[in-house]
Amino acid sequence: MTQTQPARSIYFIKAMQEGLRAAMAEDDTVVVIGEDVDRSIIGATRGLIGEFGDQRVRNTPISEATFVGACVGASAVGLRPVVDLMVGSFFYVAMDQLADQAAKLRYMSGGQVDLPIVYFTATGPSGSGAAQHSENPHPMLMNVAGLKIVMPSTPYDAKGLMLSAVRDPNPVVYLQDFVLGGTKGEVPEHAYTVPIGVADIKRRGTDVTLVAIGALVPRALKIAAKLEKDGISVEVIDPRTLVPLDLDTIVESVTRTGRLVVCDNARLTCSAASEIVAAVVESAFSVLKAPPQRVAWENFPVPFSPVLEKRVLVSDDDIRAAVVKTMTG
Amino acid sequence: MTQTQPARSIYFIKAMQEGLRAAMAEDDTVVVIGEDVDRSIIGATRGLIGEFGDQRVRNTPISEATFVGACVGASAVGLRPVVDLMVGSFFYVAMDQLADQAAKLRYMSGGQVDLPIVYFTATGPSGSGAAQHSENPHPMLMNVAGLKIVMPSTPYDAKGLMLSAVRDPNPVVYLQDFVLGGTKGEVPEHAYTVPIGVADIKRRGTDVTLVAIGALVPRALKIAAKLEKDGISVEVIDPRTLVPLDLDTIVESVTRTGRLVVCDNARLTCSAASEIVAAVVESAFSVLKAPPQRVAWENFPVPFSPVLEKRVLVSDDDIRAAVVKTMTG
Amino acid sequence: MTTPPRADLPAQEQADLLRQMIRIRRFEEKVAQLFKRGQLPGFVHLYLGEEAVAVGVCSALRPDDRITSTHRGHGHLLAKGATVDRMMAELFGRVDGYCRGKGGSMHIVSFALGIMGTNGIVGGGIPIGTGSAWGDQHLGRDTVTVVFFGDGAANQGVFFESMNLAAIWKLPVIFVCENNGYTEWTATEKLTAGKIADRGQPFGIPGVQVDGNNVGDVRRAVERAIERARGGDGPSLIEAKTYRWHGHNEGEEAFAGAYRPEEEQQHWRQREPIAAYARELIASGVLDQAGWDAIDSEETRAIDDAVAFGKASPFPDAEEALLHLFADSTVGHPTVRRTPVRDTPDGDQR
Amino acid sequence: MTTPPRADLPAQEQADLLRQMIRIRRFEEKVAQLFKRGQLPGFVHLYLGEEAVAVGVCSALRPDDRITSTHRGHGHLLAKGATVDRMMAELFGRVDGYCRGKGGSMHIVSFALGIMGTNGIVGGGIPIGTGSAWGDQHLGRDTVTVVFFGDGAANQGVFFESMNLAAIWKLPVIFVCENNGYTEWTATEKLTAGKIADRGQPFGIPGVQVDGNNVGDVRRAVERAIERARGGDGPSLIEAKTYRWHGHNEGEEAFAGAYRPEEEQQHWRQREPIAAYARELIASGVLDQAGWDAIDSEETRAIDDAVAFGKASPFPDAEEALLHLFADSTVGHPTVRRTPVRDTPDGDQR
Ligand SMILES: Cc1ncc(C[n+]2csc(CCOP(=O)(O)OP(=O)(O)O)c2C)c(N)n1
Ligand SMILES: Cc1ncc(C[n+]2csc(CCOP(=O)(O)OP(=O)(O)O)c2C)c(N)n1
Ligand SMILES: [Mg+2]
Ligand SMILES: [Mg+2]
Repeated sequence: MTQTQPARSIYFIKAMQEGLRAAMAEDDTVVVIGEDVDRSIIGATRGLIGEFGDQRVRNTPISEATFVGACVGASAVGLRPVVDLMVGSFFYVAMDQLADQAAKLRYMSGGQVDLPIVYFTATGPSGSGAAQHSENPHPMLMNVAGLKIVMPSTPYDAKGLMLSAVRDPNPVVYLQDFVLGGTKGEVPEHAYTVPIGVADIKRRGTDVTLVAIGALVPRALKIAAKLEKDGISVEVIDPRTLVPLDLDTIVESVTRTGRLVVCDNARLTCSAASEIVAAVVESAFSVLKAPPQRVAWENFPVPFSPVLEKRVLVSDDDIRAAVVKTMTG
Repeated sequence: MTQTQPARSIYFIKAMQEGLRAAMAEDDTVVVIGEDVDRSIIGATRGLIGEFGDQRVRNTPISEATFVGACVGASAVGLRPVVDLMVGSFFYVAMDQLADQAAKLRYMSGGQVDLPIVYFTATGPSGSGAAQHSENPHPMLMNVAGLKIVMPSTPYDAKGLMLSAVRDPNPVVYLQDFVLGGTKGEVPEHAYTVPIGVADIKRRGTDVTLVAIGALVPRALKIAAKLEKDGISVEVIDPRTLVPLDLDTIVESVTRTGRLVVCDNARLTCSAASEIVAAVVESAFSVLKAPPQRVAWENFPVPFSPVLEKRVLVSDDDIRAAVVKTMTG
Repeated sequence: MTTPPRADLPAQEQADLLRQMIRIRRFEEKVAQLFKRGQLPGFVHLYLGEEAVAVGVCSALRPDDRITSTHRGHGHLLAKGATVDRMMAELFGRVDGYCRGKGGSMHIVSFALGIMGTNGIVGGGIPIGTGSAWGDQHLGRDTVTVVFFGDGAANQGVFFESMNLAAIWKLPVIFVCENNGYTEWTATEKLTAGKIADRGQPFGIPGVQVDGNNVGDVRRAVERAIERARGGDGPSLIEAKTYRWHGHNEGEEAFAGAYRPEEEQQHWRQREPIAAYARELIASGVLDQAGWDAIDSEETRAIDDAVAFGKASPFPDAEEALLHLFADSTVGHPTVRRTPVRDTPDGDQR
Repeated sequence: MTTPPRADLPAQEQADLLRQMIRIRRFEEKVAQLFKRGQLPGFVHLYLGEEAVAVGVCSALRPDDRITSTHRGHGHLLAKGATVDRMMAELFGRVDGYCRGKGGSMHIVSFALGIMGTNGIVGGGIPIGTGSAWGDQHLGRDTVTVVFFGDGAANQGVFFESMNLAAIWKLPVIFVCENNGYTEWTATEKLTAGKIADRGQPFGIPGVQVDGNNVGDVRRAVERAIERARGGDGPSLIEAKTYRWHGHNEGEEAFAGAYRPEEEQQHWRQREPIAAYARELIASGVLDQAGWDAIDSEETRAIDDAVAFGKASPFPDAEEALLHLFADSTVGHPTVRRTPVRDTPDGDQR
């Protein structure tokens, strides 16, 4: 990936905000709404109210269904709303307005209208957030046609995908895996975009294709580095966008490696891991040297106690074991 | 499956109702609520109010989130509510109460309480129902841990699974694929159960395992019969229950046939078809003679116009082609 | 009728209210007929008997004002300027329909006409209309949005959430509840506590109950609400009492049984909105019998032409099913048969 | 304080109200301390300053009455009979916690104590409590359910839907809104139109606003509501005005900044609920200073013991993560590592 200088190391959350600020600066119709977006517990919108005022950065009541739906009408008449849902699980409260209204109106109308909306949120496990604050909703949302879904894993992608998401003429769900917020990485100062729908090969390898999503990408890279020492060359792919999914990049990699492991930071059943494995098997079965492996959460809610939470979520050992299994089994 | 006499041929909807009536007769804590359940547009609850009165068959306001959630409290104190959601898409309006409350409360409490609730609905395409009345929500709901999900394909299973669902101590989502409502089949008069979590091999075959869900089961059987003439022996499996999924029966079959096609009456991405293919590949890769095939809807909302609807949904040709592909490709 | 016709309006406009109500009446009668004959795909929910609400409301709006509608939306759309031919083509699922056949009865929209949504989800349009009002306000326009919804939708949480948001942001939105006495097959009062018109009070939103079968009364109430909204004073709530003549959905006879007392139906038939208004126009000299007849036969003929137009319009090409999901081409967006997904200019009517 | 203490109650009971408020106060102070020291996993939202609401409400309930609680629930649960040791064990994620460590601060429940749910979803408990009231009514019990929720939750649609359902079914439910002036970091009036106590009016639900820092006033209002509910007259709405002393969540200083005026905070500190009530008890001779001190030191000691108990309690076995999802054994339920999922009797506390 080519970076234009000057770049400096900043936090993921700061990078999201830089992408958002750039979008707000270039287009007055971009507005940010959500609960307490002025102070912003997670931080992506913190301080923007000072620059852009309380009409473009607006706190909402706790009425998710209504403000998620309001963005459909607002975008249809010319606004570009960016909504902070705060936590991934809160999408459930607004599911009809998201899945039946925002996602479907353009299609149902026969293409009459563009609905440029960004629904972003911090999401996923954060350490004993318990069952109602730890889920990643992307498996559910991937089944809803009409929503683009991005889930960056680096500050660089976080900034570039935010600007792309706000410029996109469609509803885009932008998922910030909770634990990534405080990670740092090289980010150019200037505004730039990372294209929606294009996966990124984060590490080249020859033996196994390891697809990792969100917070699992940096962990996959560490594991790949370790495995290198054991003589296993792992290629790590970050889809970055889950809808539309860049299947070609993944299939091309599997064609070279013949082995596939997909790690999803979500519950196993009907996860992105299931989808990617099924799709690859359909189109690249003949090149597979070993059964593709899924690594995802146990099919349980995320429990509170650290020992229990650890048991349900994906561990580095799970990932490593799955990679090794494709080499040996 | 052994049937006890006397059996007679009745409609699927009537069979559902017989299962429900049996449950209400054996246990007065069973109550039915929903919008217009007294008259019941689809028919599963029609007439029950005459037998059981307006306290046990109760019409609700159009407040899905609230009455779906109210069943959590009601079941925790001793009722066994059976809720008619009417149309599958309406689950979205109540998604938080379903996925965050009903599905999680028992687990979060450390097993303190049983929540015997049945959420049933007619669902899926019915012929130009358009985007907001044609979806099958099971792919989304399968990702939610804590909900059992059944989707019968025959009147016999419809009755037996309804009684099992009402007797089950957990929240059970019971999906009646719209177009099956008017199909007929042999059903014993007496009350009986069909176990939750057990798939049914609807037709024995040796060449290809064809897993079909809901309304696609009778179609798969017709196609299998035709293919027999072309010399392809197709085994048709109806999971009947999607959570917990009886993977063993499917894997055992694939071990015999070496070929797998999964047809889902839902959008492709993150569908039950994706899940089943991925799970089978993980545990039976070595026996596969051909790439497993998924047959599901295009990744689009369901359009209104018949010609467009047909293009998005699964056709018999799609299913046949997929089976043939596993034999030749 | 209790109130005089709108003598304050130009005669032409007074007559036009009649024409629009007749247009809706004849359109819906035709749809009922087509449905019985099995010529229409999907569900239809007819507006027969409620014409005065849509016409009273939409006739007070400017072309750039907006509405969101419901599953029972034909009347709203026609009153907001939709043409009978493209409406009919959509009901037939043809390419000349407003949504090129993708939407059908419950999803007809025309953003060019300010029709922001018709909805298959009860209450689904309430946040959307609240949002278009927010957008217009933010962008400095003085347009207003009318949100149509039924008595049944008044029990959906989004109604209250949207009233609260509209109240604190002083949004130019008018909540118009069509109380036709029934939520599907259940009497409204069995499901709905208190008076719907009062539901805005806790939010400081003025609410009135009007005779929904009196086009003049409806129009007057809406004019007051529009003035308030354009003046920056925020939302209003109007409950229009009316009655639907046909079933909840066409074909309900198959299961619904007799759920509405004969007398009740008679009572409302007598309070029929169109003839009464026409007689008033004649009484006040705006129109004579011949003029009334002329309007009726013109509109009736227009409906027949619309049916011909609709039937003559081709079905969309099957591959159009894979258009219009996203505004741009969706690189790598997987479809089962890997059909390339792209957008056609003609798909975009904007 | 304006109103006299509850001289009508037995002295023991009057003193017990004080004891319970002190218990909550000391418990929450300890939790704040533990959180600062990094000894508690997850989020905590403290009830400091709002003690009189929980105690005024729950002291009027019978053991078989029920409540649903919120993310700020510790006070409600203690007032409904939860013991400090099992509460503390749950906050530590230990096996002796009410939920065996599965729930944590936002999900502590004890069905045996009538605690039907604590919720991480704002407003999530409102339909659940409405439902337990429906269940009890249907099963012929005269128990009531109190639904606790905050001013922010008063803008969630389920609040209105549940009021409507409770009104038409005359459910024995009491909606208690704790208005502490803030929804996270935003002042309530910026987000909330009108007076929350009025929001039941359109449904015919009586609503009253009470001083939430006066345990006697709260208790009186709840007693009236309970009488109404047990008498079969249906729901009531109570808005208790109060104030939280700590941040929305512990640790908010990291980002929230100064969002509450100093004077405002001072004002409410002066209207502190516990000392004022204690002084009244002393004035009315129910208690003397020594008695007050005794209660305080007893409760303080109990909290220290609870911390010791919680820390001594073992973490659950990791495999317990795969228990308690379903009440029965889940044949074929796939888990990633194919670990058999079954339920243990000891898992079932019922
Ligand atoms: C969320 C949701 N729940 C239920 C339905 C099924 N349904 C369609 S119309 C209707 C009744 C609506 O009643 P009302 O709002 O009074 O409108 P009316 O039909 O009387 O015009 C119902 C329950 C739906 N479409 N959406
Ligand atoms: C559906 C949902 N939206 C947002 C949140 C995040 N959140 C947690 S507490 C809270 C504020 C609640 O305010 P209020 O109801 O007044 O209760 P308080 O915290 O003041 O006691 C918010 C927005 C949530 N937990 N659930
Ligand atoms: Mg109605
Ligand atoms: Mg508050």
